[in-house]
Amino acid sequence: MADQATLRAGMATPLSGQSYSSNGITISEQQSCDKLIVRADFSDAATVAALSQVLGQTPALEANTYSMADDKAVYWLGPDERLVYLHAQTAADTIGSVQAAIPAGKGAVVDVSDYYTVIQLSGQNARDVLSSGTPFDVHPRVFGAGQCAQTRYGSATVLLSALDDDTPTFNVQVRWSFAQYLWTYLARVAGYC
Amino acid sequence: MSQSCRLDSGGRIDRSKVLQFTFDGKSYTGFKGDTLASALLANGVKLLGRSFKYHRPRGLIAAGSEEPNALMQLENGAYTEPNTRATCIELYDGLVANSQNRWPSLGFDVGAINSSVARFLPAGFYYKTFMWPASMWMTYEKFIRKAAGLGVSPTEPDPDVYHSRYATCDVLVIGGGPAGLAAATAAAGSDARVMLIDEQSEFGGSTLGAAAVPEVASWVAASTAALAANNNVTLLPRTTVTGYFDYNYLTAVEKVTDHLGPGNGGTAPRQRFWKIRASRVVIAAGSIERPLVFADNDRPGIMLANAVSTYINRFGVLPDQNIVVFTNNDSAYRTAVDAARSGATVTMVDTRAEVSAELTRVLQQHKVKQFTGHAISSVQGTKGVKAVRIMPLSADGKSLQGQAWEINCGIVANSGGWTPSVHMFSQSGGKLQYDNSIEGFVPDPAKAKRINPGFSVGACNGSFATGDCIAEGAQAGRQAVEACGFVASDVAMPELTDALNDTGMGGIAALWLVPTVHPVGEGPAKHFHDFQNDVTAADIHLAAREGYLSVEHLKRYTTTGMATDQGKTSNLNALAIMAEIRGAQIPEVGTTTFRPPFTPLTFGAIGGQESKDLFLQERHTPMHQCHVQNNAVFEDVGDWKRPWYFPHSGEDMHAAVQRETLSVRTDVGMLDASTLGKIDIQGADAAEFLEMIYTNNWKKLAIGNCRYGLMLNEHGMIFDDGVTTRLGEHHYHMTTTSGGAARVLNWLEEWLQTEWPEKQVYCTSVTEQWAVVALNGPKARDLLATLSDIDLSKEAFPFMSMREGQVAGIPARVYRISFTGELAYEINVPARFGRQLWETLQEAGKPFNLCHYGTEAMHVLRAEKGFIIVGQDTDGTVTPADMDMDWIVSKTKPDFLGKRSFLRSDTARDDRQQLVGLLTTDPTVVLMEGAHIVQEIKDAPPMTTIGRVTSSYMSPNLERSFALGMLKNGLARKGETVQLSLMNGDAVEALVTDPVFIDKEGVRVRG
Amino acid sequence: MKAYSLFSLARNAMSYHRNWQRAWRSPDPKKHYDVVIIGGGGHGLATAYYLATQCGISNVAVLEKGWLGGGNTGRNTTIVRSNYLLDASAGMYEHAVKLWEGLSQELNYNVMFSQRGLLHLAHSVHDMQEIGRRGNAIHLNGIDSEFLTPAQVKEMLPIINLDCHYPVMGGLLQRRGGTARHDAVAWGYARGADAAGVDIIQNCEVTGMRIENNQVVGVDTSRGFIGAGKVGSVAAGHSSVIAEMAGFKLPIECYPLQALVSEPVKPIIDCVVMSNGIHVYVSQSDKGELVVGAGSDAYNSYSQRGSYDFIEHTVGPLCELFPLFSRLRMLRQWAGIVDVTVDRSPILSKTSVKNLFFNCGWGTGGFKATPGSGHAFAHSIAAGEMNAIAAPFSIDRFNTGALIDEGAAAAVAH
Amino acid sequence: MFIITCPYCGDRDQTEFTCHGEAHIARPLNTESLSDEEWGDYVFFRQNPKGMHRERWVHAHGCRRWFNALRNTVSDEIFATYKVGDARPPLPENPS
Ligand SMILES: Cc1cc2nc3c(=O)[nH]c(=O)nc-3n(C[C@H](O)[C@H](O)[C@H](O)COP(=O)(O)OP(=O)(O)OC[C@H]3O[C@@H](n4cnc5c(N)ncnc54)[C@H](O)[C@@H]3O)c2cc1C
Ligand SMILES: NC(=O)c1ccc[n+]([C@@H]2O[C@H](COP(=O)([O-])OP(=O)(O)OC[C@H]3O[C@@H](n4cnc5c(N)ncnc54)[C@H](O)[C@@H]3O)[C@@H](O)[C@H]2O)c1
Ligand SMILES: Cc1cc2nc3c(=O)[nH]c(=O)nc-3n(C[C@H](O)[C@H](O)[C@H](O)COP(=O)(O)O)c2cc1C
Ligand SMILES: [Zn+2]
Repeated sequence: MADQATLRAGMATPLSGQSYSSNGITISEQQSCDKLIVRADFSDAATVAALSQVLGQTPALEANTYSMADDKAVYWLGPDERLVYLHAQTAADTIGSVQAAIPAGKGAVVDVSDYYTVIQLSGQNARDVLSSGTPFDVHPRVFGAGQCAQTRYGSATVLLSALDDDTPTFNVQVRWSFAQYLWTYLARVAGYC
Repeated sequence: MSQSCRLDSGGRIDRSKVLQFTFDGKSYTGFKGDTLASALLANGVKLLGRSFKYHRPRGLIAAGSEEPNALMQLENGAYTEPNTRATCIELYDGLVANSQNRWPSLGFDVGAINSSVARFLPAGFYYKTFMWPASMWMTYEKFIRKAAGLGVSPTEPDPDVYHSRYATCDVLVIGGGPAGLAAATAAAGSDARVMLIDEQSEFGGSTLGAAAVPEVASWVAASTAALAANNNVTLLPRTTVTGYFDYNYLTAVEKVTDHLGPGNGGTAPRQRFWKIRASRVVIAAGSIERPLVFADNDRPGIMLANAVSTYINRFGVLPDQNIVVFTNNDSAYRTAVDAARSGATVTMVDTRAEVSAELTRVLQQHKVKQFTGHAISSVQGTKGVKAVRIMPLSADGKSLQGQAWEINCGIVANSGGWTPSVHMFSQSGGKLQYDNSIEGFVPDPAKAKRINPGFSVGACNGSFATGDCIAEGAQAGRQAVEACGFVASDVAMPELTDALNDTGMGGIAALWLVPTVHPVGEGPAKHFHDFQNDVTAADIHLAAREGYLSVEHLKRYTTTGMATDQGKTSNLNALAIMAEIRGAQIPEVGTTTFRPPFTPLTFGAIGGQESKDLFLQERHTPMHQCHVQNNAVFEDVGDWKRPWYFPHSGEDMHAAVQRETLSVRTDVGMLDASTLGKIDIQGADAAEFLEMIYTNNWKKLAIGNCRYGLMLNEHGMIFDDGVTTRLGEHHYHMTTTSGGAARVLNWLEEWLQTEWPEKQVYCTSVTEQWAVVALNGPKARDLLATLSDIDLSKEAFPFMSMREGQVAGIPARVYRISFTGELAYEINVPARFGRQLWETLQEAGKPFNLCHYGTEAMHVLRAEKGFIIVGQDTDGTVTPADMDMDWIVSKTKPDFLGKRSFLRSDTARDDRQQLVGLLTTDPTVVLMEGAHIVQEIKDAPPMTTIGRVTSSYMSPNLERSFALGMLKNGLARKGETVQLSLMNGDAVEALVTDPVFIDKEGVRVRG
Repeated sequence: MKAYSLFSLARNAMSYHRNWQRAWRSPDPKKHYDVVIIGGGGHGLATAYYLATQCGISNVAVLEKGWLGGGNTGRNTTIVRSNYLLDASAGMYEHAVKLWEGLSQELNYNVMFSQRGLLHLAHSVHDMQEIGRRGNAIHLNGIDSEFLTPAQVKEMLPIINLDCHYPVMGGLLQRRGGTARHDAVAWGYARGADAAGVDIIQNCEVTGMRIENNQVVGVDTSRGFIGAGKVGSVAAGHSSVIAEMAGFKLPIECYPLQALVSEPVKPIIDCVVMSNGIHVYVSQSDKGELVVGAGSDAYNSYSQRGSYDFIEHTVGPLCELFPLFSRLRMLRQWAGIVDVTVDRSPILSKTSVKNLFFNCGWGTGGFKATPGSGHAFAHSIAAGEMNAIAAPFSIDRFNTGALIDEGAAAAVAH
Repeated sequence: MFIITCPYCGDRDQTEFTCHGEAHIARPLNTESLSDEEWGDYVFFRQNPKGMHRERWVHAHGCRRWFNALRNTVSDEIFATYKVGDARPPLPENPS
């Protein structure tokens, strides 16, 4: 049986950490982190309090925003849906405590660590390349650091998030199976913008 | 110096940059800043093409994108492009252009014979002929087709690339003339994001072609520079707004490298297609001069007055020394002055009897001879104008009488007035109103579509004086940003003194059809209004006579306005002539519908980068690279690339599939099943929810166990199937077909969110979370045992259950389910380990003769067991009963989706088509999928069909062919022999059997 | 009616085309007609034509709210074929194609029915199964049908890219399929009907339905009340509106369906190409433009505009399949209002109101049926009972479940 | 190309959404006791109005929530979007 080291060595991401750089933009696949989908009644103060406790932050309550504290980020996906990035822990270690924060039967916690990968766009042309492929308006006035949006990029469904306004930096989260498509698209468009 | 018509000075061309080009094989030179049209004109080339139907010689009419005649076949080979307007092609060095629609040459064109028999080819003549004998139509049609069309399509794939992109702005300004520049400048004085778009290579609009007014020229230059320096402003020259769609969504095409010539753009795209969402749109699209409709007004050299001015002022080209200006309004007087100043001998022919003394004085000052109350009665010259005859016009404008004069000239600069470019406003859904003072339609702001807020300003709004254009533009720019919530700052606009500020068109006296001495259509001459489609005033009369009175009928019967220029210069003339015939007002006749695109739009640009490798959103599983290394041939399933089969060297598809199929039943095989849809379902009401969604019972399913389910739509028809496993008290893992994953999730959410929002159920797609390897075959357990810590004994891990543990050291969920009827395990691991799992199994499997198998072998294997594939054996018209799957339909549940539909008389029929097995009498015959079973074989069709083959294969396990099919009343017909009639006329006999061919008792799968 | 012929053309040319007759009159509506047809599209005009010429009922009016042929008849991609899967559809569409084959002569109006062949492409195993099934079904219904290999496809269409992202795996050809000149169909039927005594009344919108004792007695229109013994509604995209006037609903929803044409070029493709897998429908007209069908938007609309992204989704695949089209240009795009039933088959039916008949639901594909539909509907109205060809298309099928599910079964449009 | 106001995410491009037809068609509870006419009416028959239409949309590329919209099918103007279960907004006074 494989030991943990071999196991880790055999781990893969859809883009195997590819990166691209030119023309005022760097595009790179981010190191993967574990992720959880949390479904719960976020209008319920008790639930929010309990989740805040576990997540170390009040999970983003406003649409199109994310919250971030320590090693976790929480993205608003829908009125009763959040996505949690675990930058340090594993989903397996965390899932139980998150579940416990939600009244039994009235929500869900799902490990989606491998469901997505994250591609980062950074550099002075990043915003232009980003706006090229999505009808969503990414102008800093409407899409500054701390904001996120689920939308389309090319034909892919993506979660965009704005990280930094000074050096425009964005994360584009995409499903594993579409990652190669999106990568090719971004790199192509970066050459055209 | 060959540019015989080039003036010694003036114009916006760079005389230091000489460019070579060829037209119809002959070499010429021009300057940077020229268009192909201006360069040809500078060289004295006036004959540029042949018309569509009559092959009449044609030359330039306009200087802008409204040009109907000067259509060129640009470049050769893969770069060739038909029907390009010479007026819109910026000259580049080495440009190659050829004329179109002529044979053998432009000068001598056999097709011109049509012109001499034109009398027999009136509008709609083909509706009246070519009907006898009926069998000859296809032959006639071949000739008609060859004669039609203009340029030729390339015959090689397009070597260029394109970019299509989105953009958002607060204020989009269409048109960079004085109105648009003023609007953009006023808007840019705030924090708003402004886009200014113009199809020309420079901003300035009509002023670029007008005699220089220093105040205007310097303002244009300064404001353009200021806009270019403003970070909030996007300036897009060489960009045409092509479409105006709802909610202020506009499309535009930008020539990025097009104007540099083929292959000169480096890696940059040839064109960029913009999809823009704007809060407010300012339309400042200007206006288009329209010709007068007079006898033989299509001769090369007869041009729009303003175009002649533009060639003089912008390009330094005086097209001829002798120029007649022919007008019914004031604006053409500027052309007379421009031409006279450039040294031409100019004669003014004005249809109006009364003209302001000031205009007459200006003409006298420039030594221009003036005829008022006169009109051109005929034109001499075929391939170019040589002279015109003019005659006095009667007071009512309906006839010519009196003394005729002949005037030698090479150019007739004519103006029938100006038509505001209302294309964009109309495309946005706005309604027009007729303005009698300018004789044209203008936007009715009260009838703009609310969802497309914006402003029309300047000439496209009927305001023709530059000062008015600037004022209107500036005001709209301010209003637009304010409407977006910004504070507009005051931006200074130039003050134009009266002398500088042209007074607009002034004093138009409409004369829609200039008479000749003959009644319309009866003289030797033709009065064209639509040049490109060769439609004449006589055609309008004919259409009216035959009852094609509505403008829409007029358009379609005569094809007026349907050519590549979409009637930019002709539409108003056509409907005004129709109005006269009908004795109606022009607005009563109405306009035809303005539709995108404004000018023809390259298909490649629309597609943008989303072609070739980006055409499809290809989906890959985590093991994709393994399959590539293993030589897989892929099959497209939805967007997924799935291994179809894995040929060994020398194997064809058949051999590979037979080997794979056999090896699964004898040893063990592995399949990448990652594409199966997977949905995590949690919540207190999950079980109850599944009861409604599936036909069978779910409440009693034990934790850790799996169950197969069928989903129906409300019509009672099967639309997906899959295995769902209970993971916990309120927790299920559902699988769906690969192609149906998104549809099923949507279906679940639809019911949950819209019908049963009170239910506590949460669905999350986890398709990509899991990489799945299906291990199938008698040796599956033995192989898996070498890698897993799970107790695989059949007691500890029975069929239709799930266990968690490790496989190859990887945390896994192993489902003991089977789509082949063999002992099987579906190993699910987090996607990051998919490749590792695959490779480990591949190594560990060697002693077990493990093979890779693809979707084709999977299909054979499942069919041997009589397992259906939704979408192949079913088609959306099939109930569970039709599939002999009554066992899966609960008789005890009060309700589930689709249940009620079973009671309908047709669904309840027992002689519906039902699933059966089919064994051909000859075991080597593999029936074609889709072959039909007939009631009775006849010599020839028609034959009554009673069923069909849905799945058909050669089976190495059965050592014969076999098939699944649907047969009317099939369940009752097992054991009967039926006949299939093939397309080639052969009849094949087959035995109707049970659809399960292997291991009917299910021993292997439970083993 | 003065016949059109080569001689009449020559004769009229000599008199400067002064003496051509009106193709149809423009009468004022009478107070009462035996039959009132609502809708002056191809189907309505054909119905009136056959009523007058074959059923002995010439006291007929066709009421058209706008201009003849201005509905879907005037905005479709003109594909004609009869290679439908199901027997009922084959019966209807083949009936139509047989009528098409003599229509120019019958109407003495050249409708340019051009049997240049219609080729369906298959791009996947699933497509191959679909054409396999349909090809066999069509063949056994006695309708011409041939399978082509990719090489044969290439021979018919030298400019096709067989190895594009949607590889061409095969084709199904109906040689008798093709196109016709859409406007001419409306005009030819109008002229023929008019000559047989039918009143064609344009700019006359039906605004209400008069029903007494559950029997229709006439219609209110923008030109006043018009009495009718029987009423046939053939209003395509507006059928639900008419049904509402009569007090019932239809199993129909209306969507925008778009089409576009390129600039004209010299002949480059000869047959009609349809690819359901990627939604490409293209042919080249006799004038030289490529006529391209796009998909229908999935929201109800009467706006005769569609969403822009549908153009993108049509043009992309078009260029993928025919890469050299990439340098050609789109000249015009437009939309129609298509009336779509759940099973993608039309409705020709009696209704719960006596003497009120509906012919609708042709959705994205009824142009090809024009003669057959008009013929079957006319005979059915005259008889008061649906004839054998029309009978399966009864509105009752949505209650009995006897759908004619071309949509689910074949997923083939147009 | 509509801009649709998702009641949860705000204004978004039409291509993020899909439309699912007429809203407020409640699924009958007593399906077995319905006549074929009543059942067929529920499954197949629709208002399809020329004018104001209440219809269902789903924010497919966004929050995946279903909601209702009030739209004029002639002008395509959307007058309101509202959550499932919310009271129906009134018809506009000036619908076109
Ligand atoms: C873009 C597009 C492409 C298509 N492509 C094809 C194709 O390739 N092949 C094919 O076979 N089919 C095709 N179709 C479908 C085909 O066009 C239609 O099915 C067919 O033309 C319908 O004809 P019709 O006579 O029933 O309807 P229409 O031509 O729409 O006629 C109905 C008439 O009723 C009138 N009307 C409506 N309400 C009233 C009222 N209240 N009072 C009076 N009159 C009224 C309308 O103004 C209209 O003129 C296509 C459709 C579209 C939109
Ligand atoms: N005196 C007259 O009779 C008369 C008549 C007409 C115009 N004019 C003069 O013309 C000027 C009118 O100013 P204006 O600003 O209203 O118009 P303009 O003609 O100066 O500018 C309009 C600009 O819009 C561009 N355009 C049009 N449609 C476009 C599209 N779809 N996409 C991209 N670009 C597009 C044109 O290329 C042009 O550059 C004034 O100077 C006026 O005096 C005078
Ligand atoms: C088969 C066919 C061919 C067409 N060819 C042309 C054409 O060559 N030029 C053109 O301008 N429009 C063409 N059209 C489109 C019509 O101009 C018009 O857009 C269409 O009939 C819809 O009407 P509307 O745009 O007035 O609403 C064609 C339409 C059809 C159905
Ligand atoms: Zn949303």
